[in-house]
Amino acid sequence: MSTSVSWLSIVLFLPLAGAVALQLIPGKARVLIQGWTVAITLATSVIVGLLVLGFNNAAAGGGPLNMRYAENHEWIPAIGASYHVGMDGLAAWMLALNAGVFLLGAIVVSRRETERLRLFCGLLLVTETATAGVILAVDMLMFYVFWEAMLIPLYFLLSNFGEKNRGKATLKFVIYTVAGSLLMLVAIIYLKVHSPTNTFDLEAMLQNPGPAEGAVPFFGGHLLTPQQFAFIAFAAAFAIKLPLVPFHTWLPDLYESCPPAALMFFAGVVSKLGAFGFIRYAITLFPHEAHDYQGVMLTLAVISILYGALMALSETDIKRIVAYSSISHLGFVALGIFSLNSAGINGAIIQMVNHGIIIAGLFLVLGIIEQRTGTRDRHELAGLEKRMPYLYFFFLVITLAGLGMPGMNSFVGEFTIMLGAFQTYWLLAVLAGGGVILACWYMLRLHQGLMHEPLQPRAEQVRDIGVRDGWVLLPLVALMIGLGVYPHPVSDMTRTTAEHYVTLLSPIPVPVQIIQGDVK
Amino acid sequence: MTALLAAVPALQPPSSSDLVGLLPELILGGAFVALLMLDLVVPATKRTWLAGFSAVAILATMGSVLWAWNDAEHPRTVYYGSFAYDRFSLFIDGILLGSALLVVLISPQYLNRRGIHYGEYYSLILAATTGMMLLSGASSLMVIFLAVELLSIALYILSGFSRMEEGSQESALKYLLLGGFASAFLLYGMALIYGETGHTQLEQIAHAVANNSLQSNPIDPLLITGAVLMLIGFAFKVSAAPFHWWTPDVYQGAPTSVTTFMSVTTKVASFAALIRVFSYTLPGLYPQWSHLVFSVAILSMVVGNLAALSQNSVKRMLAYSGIAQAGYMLIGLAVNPATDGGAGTVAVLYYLAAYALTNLGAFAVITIMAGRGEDLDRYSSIRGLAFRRPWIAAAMGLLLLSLAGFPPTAGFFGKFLVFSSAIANGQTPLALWGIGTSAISVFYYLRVGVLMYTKPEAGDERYEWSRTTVSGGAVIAATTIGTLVFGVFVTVLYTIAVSAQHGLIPG
Amino acid sequence: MNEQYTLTTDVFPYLLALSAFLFAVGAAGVLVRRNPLVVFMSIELMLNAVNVAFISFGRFLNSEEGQIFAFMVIVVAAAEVVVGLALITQVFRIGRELDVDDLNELKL
Amino acid sequence: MNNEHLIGLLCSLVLLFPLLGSAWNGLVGPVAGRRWVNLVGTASIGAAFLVAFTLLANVMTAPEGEKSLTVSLWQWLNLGPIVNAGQDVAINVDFTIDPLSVLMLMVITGVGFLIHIYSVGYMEHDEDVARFFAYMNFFIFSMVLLVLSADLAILIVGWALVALSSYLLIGFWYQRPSAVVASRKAFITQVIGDVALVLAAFMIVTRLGTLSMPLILANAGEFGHGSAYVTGICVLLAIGAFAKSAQFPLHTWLPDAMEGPTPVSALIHAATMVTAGVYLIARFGPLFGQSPTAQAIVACVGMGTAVMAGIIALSQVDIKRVIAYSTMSQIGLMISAVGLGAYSVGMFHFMTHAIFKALLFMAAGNVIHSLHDEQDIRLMGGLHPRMRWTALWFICGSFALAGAPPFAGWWSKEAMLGFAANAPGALIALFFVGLIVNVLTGIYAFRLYFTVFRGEPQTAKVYAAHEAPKVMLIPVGILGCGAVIAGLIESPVPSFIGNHLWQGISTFLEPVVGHGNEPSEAVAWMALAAGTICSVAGIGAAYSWWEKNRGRASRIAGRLPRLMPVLSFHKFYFDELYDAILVRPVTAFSRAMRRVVEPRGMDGWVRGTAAMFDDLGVGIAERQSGLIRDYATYMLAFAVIGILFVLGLWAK
Amino acid sequence: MSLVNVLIIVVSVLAAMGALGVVFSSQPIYSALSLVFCIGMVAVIYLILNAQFLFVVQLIVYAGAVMVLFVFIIALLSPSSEDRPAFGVRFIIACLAVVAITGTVFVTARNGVTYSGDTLRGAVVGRADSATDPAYARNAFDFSVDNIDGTPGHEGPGNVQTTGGQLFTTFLLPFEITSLLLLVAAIGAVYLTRRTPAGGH
Repeated sequence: MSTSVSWLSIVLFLPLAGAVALQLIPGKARVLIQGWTVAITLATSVIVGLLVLGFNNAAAGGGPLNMRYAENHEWIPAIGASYHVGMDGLAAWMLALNAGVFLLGAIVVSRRETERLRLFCGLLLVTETATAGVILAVDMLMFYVFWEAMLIPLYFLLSNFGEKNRGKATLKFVIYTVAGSLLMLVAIIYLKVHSPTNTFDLEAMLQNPGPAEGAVPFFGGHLLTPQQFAFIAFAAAFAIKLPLVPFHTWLPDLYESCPPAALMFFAGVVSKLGAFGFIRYAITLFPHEAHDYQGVMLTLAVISILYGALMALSETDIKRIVAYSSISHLGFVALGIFSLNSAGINGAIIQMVNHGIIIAGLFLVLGIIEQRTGTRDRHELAGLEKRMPYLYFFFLVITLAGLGMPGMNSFVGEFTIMLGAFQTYWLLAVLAGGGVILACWYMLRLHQGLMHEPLQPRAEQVRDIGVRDGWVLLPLVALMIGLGVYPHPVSDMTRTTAEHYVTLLSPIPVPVQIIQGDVK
Repeated sequence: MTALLAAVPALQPPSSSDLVGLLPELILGGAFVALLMLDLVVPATKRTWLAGFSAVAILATMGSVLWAWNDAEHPRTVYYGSFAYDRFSLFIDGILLGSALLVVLISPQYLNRRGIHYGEYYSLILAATTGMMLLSGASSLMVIFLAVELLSIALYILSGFSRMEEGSQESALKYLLLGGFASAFLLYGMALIYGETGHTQLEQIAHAVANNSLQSNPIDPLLITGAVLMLIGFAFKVSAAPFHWWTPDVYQGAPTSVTTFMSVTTKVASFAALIRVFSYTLPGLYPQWSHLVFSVAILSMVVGNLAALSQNSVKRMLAYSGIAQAGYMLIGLAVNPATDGGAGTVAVLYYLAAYALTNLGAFAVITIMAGRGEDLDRYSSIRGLAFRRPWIAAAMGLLLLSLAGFPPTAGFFGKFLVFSSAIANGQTPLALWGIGTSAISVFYYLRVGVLMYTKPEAGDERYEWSRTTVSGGAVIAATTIGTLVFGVFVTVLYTIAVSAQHGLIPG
Repeated sequence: MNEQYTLTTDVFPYLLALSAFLFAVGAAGVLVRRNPLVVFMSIELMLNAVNVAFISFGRFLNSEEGQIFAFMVIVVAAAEVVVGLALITQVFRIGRELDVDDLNELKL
Repeated sequence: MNNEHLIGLLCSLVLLFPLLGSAWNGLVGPVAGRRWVNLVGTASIGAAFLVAFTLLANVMTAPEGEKSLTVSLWQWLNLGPIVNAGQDVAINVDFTIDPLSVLMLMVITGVGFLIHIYSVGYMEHDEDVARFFAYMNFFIFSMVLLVLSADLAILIVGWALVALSSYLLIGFWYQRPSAVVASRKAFITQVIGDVALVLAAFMIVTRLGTLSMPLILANAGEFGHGSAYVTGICVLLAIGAFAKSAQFPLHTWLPDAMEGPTPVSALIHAATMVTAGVYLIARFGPLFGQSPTAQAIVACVGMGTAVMAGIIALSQVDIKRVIAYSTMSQIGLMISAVGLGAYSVGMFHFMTHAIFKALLFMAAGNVIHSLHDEQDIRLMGGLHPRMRWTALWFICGSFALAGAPPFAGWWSKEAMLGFAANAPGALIALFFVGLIVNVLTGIYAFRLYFTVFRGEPQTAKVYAAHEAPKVMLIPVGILGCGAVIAGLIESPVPSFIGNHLWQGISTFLEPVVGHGNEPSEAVAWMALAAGTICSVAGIGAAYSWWEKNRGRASRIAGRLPRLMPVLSFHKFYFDELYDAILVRPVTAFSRAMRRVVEPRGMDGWVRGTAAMFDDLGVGIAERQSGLIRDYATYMLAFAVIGILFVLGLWAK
Repeated sequence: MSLVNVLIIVVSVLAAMGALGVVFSSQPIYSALSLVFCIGMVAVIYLILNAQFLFVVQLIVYAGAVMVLFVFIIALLSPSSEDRPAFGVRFIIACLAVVAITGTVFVTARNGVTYSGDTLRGAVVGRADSATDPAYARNAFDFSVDNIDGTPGHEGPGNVQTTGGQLFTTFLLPFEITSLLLLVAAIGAVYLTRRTPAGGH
C-alpha cells in the first residue's frame, strides 16, 4: 500500500467524518442511518485490514518504536506538540480489534436502540475515532487528548442510552478515570518540560530519556524521583482504566448500566487501552521504574485475577458476573505485561485481542438473553438450552473461550502469559493457575445457570436467535476457534513486537541503532 | 525619577494620537450615551431594537479593536501614561466585547419573560463593558480604580435590575456593600503603593520598584502591605477565595443574563489588571506576593470545587465553579514573571478566552431556559432536559465538560497551559493541587449533565422552559463550536495570546 | 520660632496611623452594625481613611497626584452612595427590614 | 508417497473422521433425522477404527528400531527463545505413531465403535440423539488427539478437550440438576489437572527449551536423576493423571459422573478417558524413571485408591456407581503398576479392563434400560431368567473383573501383582495390599451379579423386564467374547500361531516403555498363585454371602465395628469433606468478599473519599451563611492574616 | 515638636473619636452626625497638609451633599430599631483588626519609611520662603505651595490652580471616566427608585 496516502489519518478521521455526515440523514430513515454507519465502520475495517496485512512490507519509520505508515505534522509547534501518528505491531492488533468490534457494534445496534438511532450511531463513530486516536498517537499530548476525549462520547452514550443507575455509574466511571489521567497529564507535562528536546513526541523522548536526577517536590516533601513519579502517574491512569484491583469498582457498576450495544465496544476495546498504555508508555518510557515496581504490579495483577474470579463466583447479576470476569482476565494481561519478558508481553498482546473478542461475544449473548427474557438475574433464568439451542451453541463456545479452554484462543494467550510469569517467578504462574480454575468454576456457573436445569417460567416463551444474530456471532466464534487452532501467524507478529518492546525496557539502555538492526 | 517626571509633558493638552489609542472605548462609551437617548424615543414594545443597536455598537467596537490590533504593533501609553495601548488590552477587549455581544443577544427574550425589559439594561451593559475595557488597558492606579468602580457600579445596578424581586435586590445590596468594602482595601493598597513609590502611573511604579528608587531602601513593609491589599481587592473582583463570599449569593440573586455577563467579564477584566499590576509592574516583589497568590490559588481551587459539590442550583454551582476557575487562573499568575518568559501570562490569557466562551455558554443555557417570571436553575428543574431539548442538553453537557477540562475542548488547553507553566517553572505542587481539585470538579459538572439525562418521574413538575429563539440558539451554538475549535486548533488562539503578551506595558 | 509652624516628618507616622485607624474602625463598623445605612457610613469612613493616606503621602512626597486621587475617591464615593441609597430604599420599599442580617435569603 | 506422508495422512484421517462426524451430527443432525445420525455417528468411528487398524499394521510391520514415528502437521505457536537466545521454542501439531499410541488408538476406536453401536439402541427413545452423537464423536476425536500428540502443549489441548466432552456428556440430560452439578464437578476437577500439566510444561520448557515429547523424553536425564526439580515435574504430571483417572484425592467426580447416559459411562468413565492418566504416566515413563520418589508416590496413591474404591464398592446400591467404584479401583491398580515401572503390564490391564468394564457397563445399561431407568440394585434381583444373554455376558465380565482364570482380567491383574511382589524396599507392601484388592474385587463384582440377577425379583418392574434389543446385545456379546479371550494375547498361545507377528503385548510395547523391573519367574508364579487364590476367595465369599445365605452379608457387616460400613457407605465422606474444606469456604469467602470487602473495602475507599469531600464541601458551603456581616468578617480576618503572613515571611 | 504637628495630632484624635461615634452610636442619625464631625476634622487635616481644594470638596461634597443625602434617607426610612453593636465574636475580630491594622501601619511607617530629610522640602506651611521671612511666618493659611517639580513657586499658581491644571491635562482620562461614572450612578438611582414602571410589560 502506498505510503504517499495518509492512510492512518483516513482511518482516524473517517468515522468522525461519517458521524458528521450522519447528521444530514433524517432521523426517521433508520435503515439508511444504520447502513451508513455499517458502511463507514466496514470501510474503516477494510482499510485497517489492508494496513495490517501490509504491515511487514511497509517502510519502517526507524525511530525507537519503528513506526509504519507514520505521519508527522505540526499541531501546536509553540508548545512542542505535533500531530504524529504511526502504527507498530502493538497498534496494528489493537487497531484491528478496534475496527472489528466497532463494525460488529454497528451491525447489532439498530435492533436494540430503537429510539434515537442517529445519535447512537453518531456517538459510536465518534468513539471509534477517539479510541483509534489513542492507539495511533505517537505524540503524548495527542495521546492524552484522545485518551480523555474518549470519555466524552462514552459519557453521552451512557447518559442517553444507559440503563438504571446510569447516572451514578457514569459519574463513578468518569471521575475515576479522570482522576488517574489527570495525574498522568502532570507527568506528561513534567516529562516534556524536562526532556532535552522539549517536545511531547514519544519517539524523541525515548531517544533522549528525561531527567533521572532530582526530585519532584510534593506537598512539602521530596519523596520520588521524577521518573518514579511519572511512572506512578502513568501506572495509576492505566491501572484504573484496565482496571486492576483495587481501582476496579467503577467497572461492574458501569457494565451493569451500560446499554448492551455499547457494551460490546466498551468492554471490547476501551478497557484494553489501559493495557495498551502500559506497554506503549509505562514500561517503555520508564524501564528502570518498571523493574523497580515490578513486584507491586505483579501482586496487583495476581490479586485482580483471584479477586475478580471470586467476585464473579458469588454474583447473581449476569452482567456483573461478566464484568468481574473481565477484571480477572485483564489481571492476566497485566500479569503478562509486568513479567517484563517477551513471552509475557507477547501473551498480553494476544490476550488483549482475544479478550476483546470474547467479551464482545459474551455481552452480545447476554444482551440477547436479557432482551428476550427481560431479566438479568441468574436466579430467574435456567434451562434456556431447550428454547435456544443455537444460542446455546454459541454461548458454549464463548464460555469455553472465556474460561481458557485449551484449543481456544484465550488458551494461547493465557498459556503464553503464564509462561512469562513463570519465568519471572514460579509462584505467580501457580496463583494464576488458581485463577484459571476459578474461571472455570464461575464461567460454568454462569453458563449452566442460564442454559441448564429445568426451564424457568420466565423463559417459557423465548425464541431462539435469528439468522442475523447468528451472522454476528459466527465470525466471533470462528475467530475464537481459529485463533486457538492456528495462532502461529498472529503470534509471530505479536512476538516480534513483544521482543522489540523487551529490548526497549532492558535495564541498560540499548542504543537505538542496534534496535533498528534487530528489527530489520 | 526627576528625568521621568520631566518626560511627562505637564500642562499640555492631550493630542489626537491619545484619542486613537482610546478609540474602542470611545466608540462604546459613545454608544452608551447614544443608547440613553435612543431609549427615550423607542417605544416600549420595540426595546429589542435597543438590543440590536447595542449589538451593532459592540460589533463596531470590535471592528475598531481589530484595526487597533494591527495598529498597536508598537505599544505605547496614551494620556500621559494613564492608559496602555497594547495588544494585551486589545486581546482582553476582544474577549469582553465578544461576551457582551453574546449576552446582548440572549437578553431580550430573557428580560421579556422576566418582565424587566428596560432600555437601561443595555446602557448599563455597555457602560460596564466600557469600564472593563478601560480596566484592561489601565496603566495608572487612578484609572484602574475608576474603571473598577465604573464596572462595579454598573453591575451593582444590573444585579438589582429586577426591581420588585427580593432576591435581585438583596444580591445587589450585598454586592454593593461588600464591593465597597473590598474597594476600600484596593484603594488603601493603592495609597500605600503611591506613598512608597511616589507615582500612580504603572510604568513609573515599575521603574521605581525595579531601580529600587523607593522612598525607603530596601523594599519596605508598607509597599508589601500595599501590594497585598491590592491583591485582596482584586481577589474580591475575580472572586478568589477567601474573598469570594459575595459570588454565590450575587450570582444566584441577579437576573441570569446579568450573571452570565458578570461571571465572565468581571473576571476577565480584573485578571487583566491583576496581570498588569502584579506580573509586570511589581515583579520585583514576586518573592513577597507569590506566597499570597499561592495560598489564594489553592484555597480558591479547594473551596470552589468542594463547595460546588453540595449545591442544588446551577447558578450557584457555576458560581462556585467560577471561584475554582479563578484559582486555576491564579496558578498562571503564581509563576515567576521574571523567569517564565511570559508563559504564565499566555496561559492565563488562553484560559480566560476559554473560560469566557465556556462559562458564557453554560450560563446562556440557564438564561434561555428561564421560565416565566422565574429562573429555572434548580437542579430539580433541569431534570430530564435532554428529553425535551436534546440539542441544548448536549451543548450544555459539552460546555460542562469543557469547564471540567476535558479535551478536545478549549477548557482543557486552558488548564493544560496553566499547569504547564507551573510545572515548567518549578511549581509542581500547585499543578498537583490543580489536578486534584479538577478531579473533584468533574463530579459536580457531570452531575448536572447526568441530571439532564435522567428521565423525569411521573409525578415531577413539568417545567415551562422557554422556547429557544434563533439568537439564543446561535449563542449556544457559537459557544459550543468555539469551545471545540479552540480545543483542537489551539495554535490560532495561542499565537494571538503570545503576541498579546509581547510588548505588554509596562514590559 | 518658625519651627512652631513647620510641618515635620515626625508627624507622618501619626497621620498614617490615623488613616489606618479610621480604616480599621470603618471595617469594624461593617462587621458589627446591622443597619445598612450605618454599614454604608462605615464604608464611607474607610474611603475617608484612604483619602487621609493619599493626602498625607502627597504632601510628604510633594506631589499633586495624591490630592487628585483623593478627589477621584470622593467622586466615586458619592456615586456609590447614590446607588447604594437607592438600593437601600428599594429594599426597604419591597418590605425588608433595615437590617443586613435580614438579607439572607440567598444562601445554600 | 513415502511412509511419513502416509502416516500423516492416516493420523489426520483418524482425527478427521470423528471430528467431521461430530460436526455433521451437531449442525446437520437435528435436521437430517435419527437414521442419518445413527449412521454417521457410528460409521465415522468405524472408519476411524479401520484407519487405526491400518496404523497398527503399519507399526507392526515396521522394522525394529523404527517403530516410533513422529509426523508434523503445522506449527501451532512459536514462543520465541526461552532458554537459549536464537533457539525458538516452537510448538508444533505433531503426532507420534508408536506401539503405545497405536494400542490406545485401537482400544479407543474399537471399543468406542462398539459402544456407538450400542448407543443406537440405548438412545432410541431420546430426543436429542444428534447432540449425543455429536458429543460422542467429539470425545473420540479428543481422545485420539490426546494419545497421538507428540507435543506436550497439544497433549494438553487434547487432555482438556477430553474433559470438555466428558463434561458435555455427563451433563447431557441438562434438565436434571444433579447431572448439571456432576458435570461441573467433573470439569473443574479436570481443570485442576490441566493446570498441573501446564505448570509441568512450564517447568520442562524453561529447563529444556522444548515441549516436544520425543525430545523431552530423550533429554530426561538433563534434570538430574532424583533431583527435586524432576520430582516436581513428575508430581505435577501425576496430579494431572490423578485428576483424569479419578485417583485419590481427585476421585470424587467419577461416581457422580454416572449421571450421564450409560454408554457414556462405558466409553468415557470406564474404557478410555479415565485411563488417560495411565497412558500419560506410561508415556512419560523415562521422566518418571528419573524420580523414584514420584514413582513411589504414584504407586502408593494408585494402590490406596484401589483399596479405598474397593471398600466403597462393597456397600453402594446404585448399579452404575458400583461399577464406577470398581473402575476406580482397577485404575488404581493400573496407576500403581505404572508407578512401579510396569508400564506394559499396566497398559495390558488397561486394554483388558477397557473390554470387560465396557462390557459390564453396557450390560448394566441393558438392565437399566429394561427396568426403565431403575438403578438401585436393592430393587432388582432375579433378572437372570428374563435377560439370559445379558446375564451371561455380565457374568463373563464379572469373572474377568474378579480375575478368575482364564478370563482376560486374570492375565493382566496377576501380572501386575508379580511386579508388585518384586517392588523394592517397603513398596513390597503394595503386593499384600494388592492381594486384599483382589479379594475385594471378587466380593463386590459378584455381590453385584448375585444381587441383580439371582434371587427373587424385588419389584414389579423386574417382572416386566425383557431382554435388550439386538443392537444392544451384539456389541455386548462381542465384548463378552473379548472378556473371555483377550487375555490370551499376552499368553503363550499367540506365539504358537505366528512368532514373527506377535510376541505378546509387553514385547510389542517394549520399544516405547521398556521392560521395567521384571520379576523373576519364581516370584511371578508365586504372585500368580497368591493372586488367583485371593480372587477366587473373594468370589467364593460373595457367593456365600449373597447367594447361598442371603442376609448373611448384613450380619457380617453388623459384626464389624460400626465405623467401617458407615465409612464405606458414605464413600469415606470425601464429598462432604471437600464440600466442607474447599467448596464451602471458597463460596462463603466469595460471598463474604462480595458483601463486605467489595462494598466496604474496595468501593469503600472510593465512597469514603467521595463522602469526605462531600462533607468538606458541605462544611465550606455552610460558611456561606448569606449574612453580609459574616462575609465581611471573613474578608477582614483573612486580609489581616494575609498581611501578617506576608510581612512575617518578609521579616524572616 | 512643632505646633502644627500638635495641631494635627489633636485633630486626628478628634477625627478618631468621630469615627468611633459612627460605629458605636445607637441611632443611625447619631452615626451620621458623628460621621459629619469626623469628615470635618479630616478636612482640617487636609487644610493643614496644603490640600485646600480637597478641604473644600470634602466639606461641600462630603459633609454637605453626601451626608445630607444620608440624613434624608434616614429620615425617610426612619428605622425604628435600636442597633447597638453586640459584643461577640465579630466584635472581637473587629477590635483585633483595628489593633492589628493600626499597629502594623504605625510601626512600619515609623521604622520603615525614611523620607529624605527631617524637614521636607516645601513642607513648611505657607510660602517656601516663609521660614526666613517673618512677615509670612504666622500666615499658616496662605494657600500656596511649591511647584510640583520642587522649584519654589514664589509667584506660581496656588494649590487649586495646580490641581485644576493637572486634572485637565495629566489626569484628563481619569477625570473623564468620573463623568461616565456619575452618569451611570444617576441612571442607576433613577432606575432603581422609579416608582411606576415607565414601560415594559
